[in-house]
Amino acid sequence: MPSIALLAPVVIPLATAGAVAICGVAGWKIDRAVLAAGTWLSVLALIALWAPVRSTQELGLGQLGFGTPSDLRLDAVGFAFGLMVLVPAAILLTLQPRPWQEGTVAALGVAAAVTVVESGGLILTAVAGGAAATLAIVQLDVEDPRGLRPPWGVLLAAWLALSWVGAILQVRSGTAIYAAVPVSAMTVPVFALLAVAALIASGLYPWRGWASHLWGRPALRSAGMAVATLYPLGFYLLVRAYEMGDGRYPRFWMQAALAGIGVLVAFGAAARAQAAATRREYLGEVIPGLGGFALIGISLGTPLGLVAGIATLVVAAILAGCLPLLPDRAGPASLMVIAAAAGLPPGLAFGVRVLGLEATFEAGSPMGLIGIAAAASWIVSIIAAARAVGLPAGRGHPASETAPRVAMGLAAVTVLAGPALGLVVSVLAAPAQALVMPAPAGVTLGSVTSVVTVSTVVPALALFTPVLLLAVVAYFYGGSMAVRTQAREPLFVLPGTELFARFRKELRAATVPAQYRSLVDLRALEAAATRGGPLLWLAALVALAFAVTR
Amino acid sequence: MEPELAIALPAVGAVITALLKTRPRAALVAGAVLGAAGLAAVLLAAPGLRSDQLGVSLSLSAMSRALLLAAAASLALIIGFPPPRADRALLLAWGLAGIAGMAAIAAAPSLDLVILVTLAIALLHAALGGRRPLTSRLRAPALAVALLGVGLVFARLEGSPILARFAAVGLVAGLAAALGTLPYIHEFDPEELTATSPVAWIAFLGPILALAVITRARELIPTAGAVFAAMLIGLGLLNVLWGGLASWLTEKGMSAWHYSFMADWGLVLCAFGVLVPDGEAAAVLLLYGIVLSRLPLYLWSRQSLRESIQTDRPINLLAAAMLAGAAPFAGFAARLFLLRGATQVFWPLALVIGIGLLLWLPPSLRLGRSLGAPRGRLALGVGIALALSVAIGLYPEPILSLAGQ
Amino acid sequence: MTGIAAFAAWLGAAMIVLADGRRGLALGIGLVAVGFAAMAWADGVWVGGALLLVGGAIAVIALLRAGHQDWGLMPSGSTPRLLLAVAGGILSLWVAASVTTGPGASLRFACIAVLGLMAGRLLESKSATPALTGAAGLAIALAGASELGPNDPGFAPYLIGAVIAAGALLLPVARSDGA
Amino acid sequence: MIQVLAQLATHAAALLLYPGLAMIALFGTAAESVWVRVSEGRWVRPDFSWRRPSPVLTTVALATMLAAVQMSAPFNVVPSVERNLVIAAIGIGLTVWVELALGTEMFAEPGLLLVVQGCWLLAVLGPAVEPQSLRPQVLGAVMVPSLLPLKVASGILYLLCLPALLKLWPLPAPGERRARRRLDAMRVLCWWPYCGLFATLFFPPSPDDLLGLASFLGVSLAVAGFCVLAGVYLGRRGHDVARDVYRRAVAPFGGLVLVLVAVTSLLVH
Repeated sequence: MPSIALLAPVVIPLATAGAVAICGVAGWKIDRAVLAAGTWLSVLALIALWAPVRSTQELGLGQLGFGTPSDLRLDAVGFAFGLMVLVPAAILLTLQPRPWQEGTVAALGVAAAVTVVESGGLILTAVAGGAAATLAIVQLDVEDPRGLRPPWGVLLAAWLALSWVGAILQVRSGTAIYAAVPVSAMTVPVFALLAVAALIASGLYPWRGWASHLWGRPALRSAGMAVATLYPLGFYLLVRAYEMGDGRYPRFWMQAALAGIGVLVAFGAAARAQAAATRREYLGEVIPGLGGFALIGISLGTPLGLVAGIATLVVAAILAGCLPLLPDRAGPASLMVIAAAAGLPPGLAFGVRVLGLEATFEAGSPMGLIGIAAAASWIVSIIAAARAVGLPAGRGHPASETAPRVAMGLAAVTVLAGPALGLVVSVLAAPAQALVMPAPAGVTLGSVTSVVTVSTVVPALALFTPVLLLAVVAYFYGGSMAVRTQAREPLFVLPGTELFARFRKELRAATVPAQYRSLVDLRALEAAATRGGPLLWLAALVALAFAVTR
Repeated sequence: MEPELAIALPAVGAVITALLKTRPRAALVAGAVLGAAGLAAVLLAAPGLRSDQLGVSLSLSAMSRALLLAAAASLALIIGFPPPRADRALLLAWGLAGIAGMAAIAAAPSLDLVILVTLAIALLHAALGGRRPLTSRLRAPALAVALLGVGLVFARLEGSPILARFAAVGLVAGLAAALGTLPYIHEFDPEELTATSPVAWIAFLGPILALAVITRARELIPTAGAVFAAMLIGLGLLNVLWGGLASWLTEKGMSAWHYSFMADWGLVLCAFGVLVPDGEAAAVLLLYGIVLSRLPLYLWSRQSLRESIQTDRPINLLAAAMLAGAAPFAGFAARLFLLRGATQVFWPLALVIGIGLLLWLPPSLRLGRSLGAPRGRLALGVGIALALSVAIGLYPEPILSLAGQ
Repeated sequence: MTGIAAFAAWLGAAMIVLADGRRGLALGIGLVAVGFAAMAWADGVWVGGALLLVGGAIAVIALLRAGHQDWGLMPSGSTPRLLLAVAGGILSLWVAASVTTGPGASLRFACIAVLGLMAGRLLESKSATPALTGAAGLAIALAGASELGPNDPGFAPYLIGAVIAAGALLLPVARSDGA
Repeated sequence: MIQVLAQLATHAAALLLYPGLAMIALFGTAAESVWVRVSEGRWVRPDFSWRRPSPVLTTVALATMLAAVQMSAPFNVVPSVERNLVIAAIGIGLTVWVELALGTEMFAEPGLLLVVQGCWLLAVLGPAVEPQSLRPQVLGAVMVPSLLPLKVASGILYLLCLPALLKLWPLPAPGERRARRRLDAMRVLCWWPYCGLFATLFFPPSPDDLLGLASFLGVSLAVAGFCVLAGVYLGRRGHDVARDVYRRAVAPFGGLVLVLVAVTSLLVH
């Protein structure tokens, strides 16, 4: 296939956006069909580009003007992350009706996010990521200007920081192309800046980040799209960092620190989930919880950890397409989604978490300690899931934007795919890992039926299939469960939570004491600056003259 | 011959358009034709090639050419998609006069002539009338001329090295006074016509004047180059901070726009202060942003500001993103170059600038909303401005090569 | 000779600073023009000097032909202006004679003094005529300053300076109705 | 393909028969009967009448089966390399909380129970940090002097946690309304995984012969016996004492084990 075809996954959503805008302006009510067709076509294009060759393809875009030649690149990492972005986005754009303006912005956002994962260098990634973030904010504000949304400044800061990383790399090594950056240029400060950008871009904080805040909005159209298109991007940067660092981060302690943050993110999400007042609130913590586990895996610096991290993101992507479609009411759909999200055996979420935990122990101490903490977090998330089954549904988002059957189907796929863990790993995760972190010669991560780790083999197909069949039979013929929907007390409250909340409240309510207000009275300053006239001008001149004589 | 024509044709166009104001259609056609001819002269002018047809050797640098084209494009955008209740013929006459003045500044062979032309423009601009008295309209630009003149004189004096530093002070302060940035903010009357208000200096004439002064000043005072750059960066950061905060928190919407121009200029001054090619590239893109994006949006938002209309449509938010310098708009590419330039010079400066950039967002949202709900031609105009900015943001190479970067 | 011309230029600038009446301003701008023209001639720039003289003369005529004719020299409360004129002169003399070296001290003195005093005049003017006269003075001083450069500036600065000086006082200063 | 089918059959047999469901039921019924006899002072005949299992019970059964096949019990047909401690730990761990779906009133002191489970998790996974292996029999076989203190401390912690995790402690659950205790189906499913995992992790793996089987069962039964005795002891001392024991003794001991894990990994490196 000609290399120009690499533009297809980006150009198709762009064209879709244009078509949707035309439909909207012309008043034709086919914009949803156009959106669906466009995004699914983009998914097909991505698969059609990758599947036949399954090796890196590049398209040079020449000098765009950013200092070095820019190019698009489709490799295993781009393919995996491209699917993570495109598939949930396509599901949501297909099933959720939205005004044409929102649809247009959403399609543009998808195009920007795909450009992020297809770009061959940091600079283009930063530009496209900034665009994706901006378009997500626009989409959220158009849907509901008063709804909760990620702070624009924070998101922009992430991509600005990344562009600074690109700039530093260009200055130091003459290039910011992932495959060409010399290892020596990936110093501790540069990597630290990149890591901070990645964490902020995906909102990976121990406290409540934007990915869970968004679930508090009255409608979940734009929230779902924002999570689907933005959340994987931070992880993408961390994976690419391995490519730039020749398979490792500059220092081991940085891996440990990132893994530690991952545990805090996972535990924070689990702790908030077990204290959730409604099921909607619980579901809001599902993606951050999985994000924490993915961060742990990716940070470990071992092939298994990286594979586990990417596979965890695949699960998160499926759920990102599923959760916004789930109606806020009890029933089999929500039960299935909760089961899939909690990582009950033998679901895919269970398998990827097992791999992630195993990777922490095999990465060597002190990572094992992180593994113990991660296991504890998992248990807490299971508690949260069990508790959430009987929680009140919470604020119902419009029924028109829900699709219970599809949500249940996607959750069922997540559970039924447990035995296919090996397949997911060998098709999506392992090739990406092999690209950025070559495993030692002769070491393989197994086949489509099982995953080989350093100390064990996880026989996904052989072990999980019987369990799955038994589960299907047992649940089908089993008795019913009488769940009383009721408000439930949290099992525990994190120490310091109230103190932190009070501190934030006081900080927000803080005002300058009356006697000092005159010092920061902007109106007075404005008046002085604009009407100061000759005296101020003369003073400024004298000050400048004085300054240059120092 | 091209530089002479680049000055003369828009000037004649301005005069004819003004004379034909009783017949607006004819005035527009005449102005458009002569303006286009002047534009063609600018396009055809070979960068740096001197022309001595009138006994004065005139030449246009690549960067001046690029900025003149941007100014012409901005004028075309405004005339093509005029703000509500605007007199297009009058706008065109003033715009062409401005372009003629800018071409004269750009083509002038020495800083002496640049300053004298600036004084002439200041007098003519003050004579246009407006709501403010002539003395207040003339005060800041005339001070700028005097300061630039004193700076120039000091730059040519022989003696103590401190003289070069004082020359740098005069030139930087004069430039700030001409633009109307902090600490030399021009008196601003929100109700005044844009062409007669300080916005004409900060958004239309300013870019070419700044370019002329800065490029010549570097040649004039090579020994005080570091001091000159440091002052530009210092004043730049001051304006970034002030412009961001003031345009966010000020009560009047029009003033918010005025301050937002200052914030943009703060970045431009920083970019010129960073003495590396990336800094100049950033400056070009930022100046394009001022002339091609911020100025038209300001003009289009004036009516809704008068009617205090605030809307949250996608077009408002996209305009806000463009004004904030978010990707994929030109501002982001400019910030990228600026960060790279600052990293080459002194990396903490990049950190300070990066943090300063985040100050843009709240005021930009405010300004974007103040655009109201543009309809018809106006909406098309805003769309074109957005598209231009996206095109430059994603593919700045043509602009940069046009500017000789 | 150049010393006297420079002194005349400063005296003219001081007159512009100290006077509010048209006659006083006319005398001031006339002296400035004569001073710089004389210095230009002393440097052999005959055309340039003549242009400055013509520009100054037109400015003087424009001032004397229209408006209420009076001297208006040193009206009440003009002590600061007097101080400015004197201090400006002394400071310029110090810079031109002591701080700087090389030939053309008179021109240096005249340029710095007139530019400084005209800037002061423009900053504190309350009415149009003195401000425009100050601008005319600026134009003449800037044109004269071009001679300080290492290269021959040609006639262009003098021509433009003269045109500005002549045109400034011919500008309509009526206030528009705004919009 | 045939190899895959053979693997499926092997694992299915292990899950359903030995050391899976059948063994779980056998061992669990015996242990639970003894516990009811000792705590109630009378034998209670198990009720074998068929009832459709509730989803909660099904979930627990599946989890315990999955955990059971990870143990290094003699004659376990699952290849030793395919056994995984994480699967066992999480499988057993979730059995404690499945009932939460029905309501919080099923739990006495859920917060304290979570702390105890955290300690248990530490006891299970702590010894795996240094060997960097999650093969249960490998951990059981570790006899390196530098790792023994941690192994012993973890074993003790494991045992101390069991009465609480098996809910043998006397803390009354708000929703518990039964006057007389009968066999608890959920607990029946948990005895074998808990006891067998202890035998797997803290004793050297037994060979695949009758003697080995006897020794593995012996250790497991001994653990069950300890749990029964501890439950009875705590029941006699009352719930305040039980609460104090877990708050003031077990939790701090867990902290000590955590320190041991960290120190051991530091010292060995």
